[in-house]
Amino acid sequence: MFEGVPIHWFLVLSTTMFFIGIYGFLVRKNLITMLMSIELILNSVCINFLAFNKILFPEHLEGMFFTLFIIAVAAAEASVAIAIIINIYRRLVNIDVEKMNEMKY
Amino acid sequence: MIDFSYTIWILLIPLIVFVVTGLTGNRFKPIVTGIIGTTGLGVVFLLSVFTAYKYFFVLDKVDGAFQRLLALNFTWLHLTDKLHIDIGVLLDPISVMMLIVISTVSFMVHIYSLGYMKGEKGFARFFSILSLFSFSMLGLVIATNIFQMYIFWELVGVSSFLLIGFYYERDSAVAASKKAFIVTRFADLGFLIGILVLSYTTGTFDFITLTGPNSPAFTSGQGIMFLGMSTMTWSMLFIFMGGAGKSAMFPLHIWLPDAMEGPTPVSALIHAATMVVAGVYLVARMFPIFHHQESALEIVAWVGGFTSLFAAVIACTQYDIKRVLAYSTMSQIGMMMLALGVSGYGGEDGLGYMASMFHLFTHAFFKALLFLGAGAIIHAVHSNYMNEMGGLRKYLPITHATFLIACLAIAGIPPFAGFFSKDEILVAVFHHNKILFAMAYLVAGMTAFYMFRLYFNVFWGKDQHYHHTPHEAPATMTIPLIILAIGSTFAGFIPFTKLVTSDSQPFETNTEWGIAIPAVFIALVGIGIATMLYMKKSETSKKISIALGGFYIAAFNKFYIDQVYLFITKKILFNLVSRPIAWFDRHIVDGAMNQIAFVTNVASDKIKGFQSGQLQQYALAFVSGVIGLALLFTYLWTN
Amino acid sequence: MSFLLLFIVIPVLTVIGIFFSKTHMQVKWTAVIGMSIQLILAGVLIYLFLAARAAGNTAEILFSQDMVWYKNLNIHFFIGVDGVSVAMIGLTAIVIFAGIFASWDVTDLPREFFTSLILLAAGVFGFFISLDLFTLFTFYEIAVIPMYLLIGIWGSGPRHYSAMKLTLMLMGGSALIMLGLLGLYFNSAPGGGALTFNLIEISKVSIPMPAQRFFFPFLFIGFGVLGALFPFHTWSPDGHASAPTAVSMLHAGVLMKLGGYGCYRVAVFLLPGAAHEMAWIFLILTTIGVIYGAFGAIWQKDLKYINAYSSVSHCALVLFAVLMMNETAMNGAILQMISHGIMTALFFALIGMIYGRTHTRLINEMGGLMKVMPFLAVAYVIGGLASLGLPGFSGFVAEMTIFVGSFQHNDVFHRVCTIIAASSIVVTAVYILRVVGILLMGKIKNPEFNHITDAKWFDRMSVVTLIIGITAIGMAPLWLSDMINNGLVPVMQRIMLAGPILH
Amino acid sequence: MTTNQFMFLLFSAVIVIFSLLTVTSRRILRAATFLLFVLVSTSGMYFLLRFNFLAAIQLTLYAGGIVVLIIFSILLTSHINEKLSIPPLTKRIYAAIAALAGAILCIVTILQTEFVQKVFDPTRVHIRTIGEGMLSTGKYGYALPFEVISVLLLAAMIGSIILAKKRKD
Repeated sequence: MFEGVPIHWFLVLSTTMFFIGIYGFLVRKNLITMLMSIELILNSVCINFLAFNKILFPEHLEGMFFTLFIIAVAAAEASVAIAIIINIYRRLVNIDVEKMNEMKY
Repeated sequence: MIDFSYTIWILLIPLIVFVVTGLTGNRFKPIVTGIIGTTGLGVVFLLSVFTAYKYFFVLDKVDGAFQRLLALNFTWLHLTDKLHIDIGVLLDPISVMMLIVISTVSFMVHIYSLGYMKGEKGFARFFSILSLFSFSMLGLVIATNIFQMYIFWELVGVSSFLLIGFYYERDSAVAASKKAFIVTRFADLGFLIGILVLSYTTGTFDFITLTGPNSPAFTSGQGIMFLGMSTMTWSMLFIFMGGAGKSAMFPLHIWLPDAMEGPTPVSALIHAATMVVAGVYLVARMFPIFHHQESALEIVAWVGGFTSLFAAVIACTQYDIKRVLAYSTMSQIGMMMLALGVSGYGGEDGLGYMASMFHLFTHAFFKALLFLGAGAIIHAVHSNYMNEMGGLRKYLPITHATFLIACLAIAGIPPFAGFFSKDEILVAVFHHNKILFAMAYLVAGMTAFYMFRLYFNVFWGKDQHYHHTPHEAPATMTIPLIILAIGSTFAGFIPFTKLVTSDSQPFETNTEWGIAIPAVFIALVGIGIATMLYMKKSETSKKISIALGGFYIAAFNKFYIDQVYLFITKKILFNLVSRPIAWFDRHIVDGAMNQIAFVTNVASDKIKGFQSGQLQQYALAFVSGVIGLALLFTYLWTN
Repeated sequence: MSFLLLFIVIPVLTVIGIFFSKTHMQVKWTAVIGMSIQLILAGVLIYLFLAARAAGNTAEILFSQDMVWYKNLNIHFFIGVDGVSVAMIGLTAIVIFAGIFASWDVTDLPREFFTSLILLAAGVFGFFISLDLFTLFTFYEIAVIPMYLLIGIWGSGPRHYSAMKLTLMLMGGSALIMLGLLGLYFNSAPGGGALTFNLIEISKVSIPMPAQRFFFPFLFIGFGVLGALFPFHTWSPDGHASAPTAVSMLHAGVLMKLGGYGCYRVAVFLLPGAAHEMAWIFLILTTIGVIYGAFGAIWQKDLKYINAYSSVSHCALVLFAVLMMNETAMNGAILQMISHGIMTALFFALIGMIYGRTHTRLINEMGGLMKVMPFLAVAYVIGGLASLGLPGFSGFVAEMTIFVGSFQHNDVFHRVCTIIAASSIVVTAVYILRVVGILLMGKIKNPEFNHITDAKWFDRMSVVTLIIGITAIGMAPLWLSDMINNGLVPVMQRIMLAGPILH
Repeated sequence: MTTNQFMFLLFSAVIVIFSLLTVTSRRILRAATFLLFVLVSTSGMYFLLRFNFLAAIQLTLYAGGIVVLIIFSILLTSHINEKLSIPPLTKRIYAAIAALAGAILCIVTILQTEFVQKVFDPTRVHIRTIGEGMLSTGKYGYALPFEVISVLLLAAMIGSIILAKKRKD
């Protein structure tokens, strides 16, 4: 318990954020906005990890390190994703995810 | 004990000739093939005569009866513990007699063919198949067991098929050969079933066991099986079906007239003298068993009698000389069957059996002679139709003389061969059944009538307009005619009762003049009517045929039996069985398979829409799946 | 090392040789040399087998070799032969030898063609020598798969459709077989102990009846699909019609025999109890098949279809005889497989050669071929006569053995089936003669056919090999029949133990 | 209401509201800006939890780095005045149902669960501890992931350069 804020609050918040991200990922057509939704999802997970770490297992720093790595991976992912998006834009002159269905049957 | 094992060469020589000539084919000059074939058959002829001499006159009798001995026997195929197919040589009076008949006629036909077939394209092929036929026919008569007989029976059928279809470019010949093979094949199915039943019941194929005095066929399978007849009766009937097919008995006779499409020597050899009597020979071979199954034997008699009359009626109306002869053959074979059917077993009771064999023997000579004579006529005028002939006696003196002898022989005028054998048959039938006797008596008269109708139409009357003057055939053709004419004249004096009898015991008979004289009388009546109607071309015959009306037309059209068969095969078997099956296969069975494939295809077509390439749809499915699983494992499926 | 391994090694070496060959001729000659060695080996095997038997070696399986393949599941590479397998190996060697010559004029991708063909043969050889169910199934698949390529690439007509249909149906059969084999495996030690795929071992245990009843239909239908069991035969007409000559030969001649052999060796031999119980169902199907195939053939116009339906009829007779389950009928079944194998290979070879010359397979468009190609025509007539069961050719021996064997059953049902099946010989005669009459006899319908040439040396090679096979068996069947019987005796003893006594 | 509670609620309100705006805004540049607010509030959360170092990293890396990267790419690929089209209704409904269902499921589960909460440790994590943790190979040491991440970053760098490079052809 941390001064009146139980862990449930954090978890509910992160869940809400997570599913907002999911919603965004499902409805947005623009690849960059989808990328942004993914950032939301990642952040919600980070909050989760940190809250667990601080409130349930304060002896070690596992949650923190994981968050750290997540941020690193997110950075890598964002840079690669944007490189891909730009590449796609060069080829198709738009970045609408619905137009990218080369992989269908 | 005399060693008869050399008799296997009677079989092997024609086989070797067949293989050699068949493989070398056209590499030799045709005539070389012909000479090889003829020489081979000549040797076979000599061997047969030698065997007959040794068998009948040198070999000791046992208890006054001729022995039945296995000259050679080896196993060809094991079937079950008890049943095995052997190939070997069985010598007994009828097989030795048949050896003589076949080798003589075959040899004569070979010589004749050297002249008749000269210049034909398939000369080598012809002689090659002729050797195959001789091999098969000889193998058939010396068979030691019923399965060997069946084997050679089939081979005989196929050589007949090949020879009928010799002029393979002629559609009618092809059709006739097909018909002959399929009809006899159908009959052979009966034969096969008969063999299966017989062999299962008795546990053997072997003739000596089957027809010996302690035959298992007399004891087993006597219980009622089906339609009030015993197993053994049924098996005999099935076997008789095979015989009836080969011997052109009604209603399996339809192939024989058409078989005349083959070259004339073939008709003489196969479709007059040898192969078609195989059925008679078969019944004679199995006679002790038939004798134990009276109802089967009765059927044999009636089928024989009816065919005989039926064919004689048709023969009176035909114009194609070979067809007349073909129906005449049917009629005579019917007589032989009839004689077997009315015969008893042993001693004088076996008169019918003896008469049948006797008639078979004499018939071979005069019928072969008739066919070969017809061949000489056709050779001279290039036509088969008697209304395109006339006055030929001036041009073909030898043919004319020999033909006349044959006609007299078949009509049963003494002292020619036919008189003696036919008389015995009539006696045997008279003592058995009066209705059958009346039929046989009528047939005797009709035989004389139609033969002389043929004779007068061809050799007397006015000359027709021939393309070129008819001339006598070459010596290769006339010599066989003369030899056979001698046979037809004197064969009747052979004492058959001493040689070939049902139980191999010689017995004595006297000519029953009470039957012989009326028989000769009715033959003379027949000849008389023919003389009146046909010696000079007159309109009377036409008037009579018109007066007979529908009956004449029906007889002229062979009582429409062919049409019935055509209906059954073409309409029913082809259109109502085969065609629906082909349709069923393509559309139902195969259709079902295709439908399965089609359904799979359609289903996959529908399902593949799920893989749309739309990332967000995948994601939606993924999320829903995760939620679903989470729901499942956290709330619904918790234990 | 067992002598038998050579039967697999030689085809593999041949394939390697073909891989390194440069020209068409080299490819063909490599194939010919490889398959000639195979044919000689088959001859040597028959000789060695008969010699061993004559020397009093009464072991059930000769030349056996057992190697562990995968220990955890007790899978072995177990090979060996008895009289039946030796006969089947002889058949395969003859047909593949003739097949190589029959495909002499394949010009598209010959290397790949011969590779697939010989792989197929290797699979078949392996199938006949293996005695471990797993090995058996492996070789079965090796034999079936190249078929798709062979038909799909080198076929004619609607070849993709046919290849797909054939492969899918056979794979369906394979799936059933695999289920059946697994069923056998898991029931192979009912009293506890190690499970095994060993065919001989399994035959010695008695599998519980419920399991037998359950798995018998899988195995019988599975192998039956390949053996053209009645409602599952439809791959055969299309497949054969589209396949190139040598493939039709091998397929109808040998591959379909895998079905019959499997039914005998696996289904009936290992599950005799269920076989006795359920035989009647399949007997009805096969009896229908015999007649149905024959009647179906009458109405066809394409030579290959005619022969395919005739194969359906003849192969149904094989299964028919297997189901009769007595020594004579079984012997007949094996003889019929061999006889039909050679005969139908001959037919397909001839059809291929005729098609290569006339460019049509519709009998109505041909006629009078006897005149322009006497060799092929005579060979066709010989094949036809053999097919309709003329004495002197192998078909007669086989059919008669089957009919006599089937007739040893004393009840009405079996008798009626036998008589119906026997009547097929008449129908067979009808369609054979119809083809011979239309195709070879009569007048030449198309003037272009006047310039057709007769068989070339390689055609003759192929045809003569097969005709020698047919006549050799037909003239002197005793040694073959006795050799087969020799293999059948122990098999039949076990089958008899499981069922009602039949004599 | 304690300060902590207040701060928490404030940050959560910002996070939720701007998250929603991020995923619904039709102007893409605005969406990016809203994302920036969300990220900044998240770092506030980190501060609240006494992870100062992380919060700093969040601010510099996320807010400073990634968002800028995103904005650049937006400027490269879209017109400044372009409005995104409204997604089809069915799509929105399905997505909303999935998201709501998931959210409800999770939240219900969370609320039903009793956590064993420890006494709050208000000390900040010392940078030294973090450094030691990163380089330690013992238990609770993260040398290996650290190395892996460094390689990953290098790979991502090279990869994105190669991907984004203009092809010559």
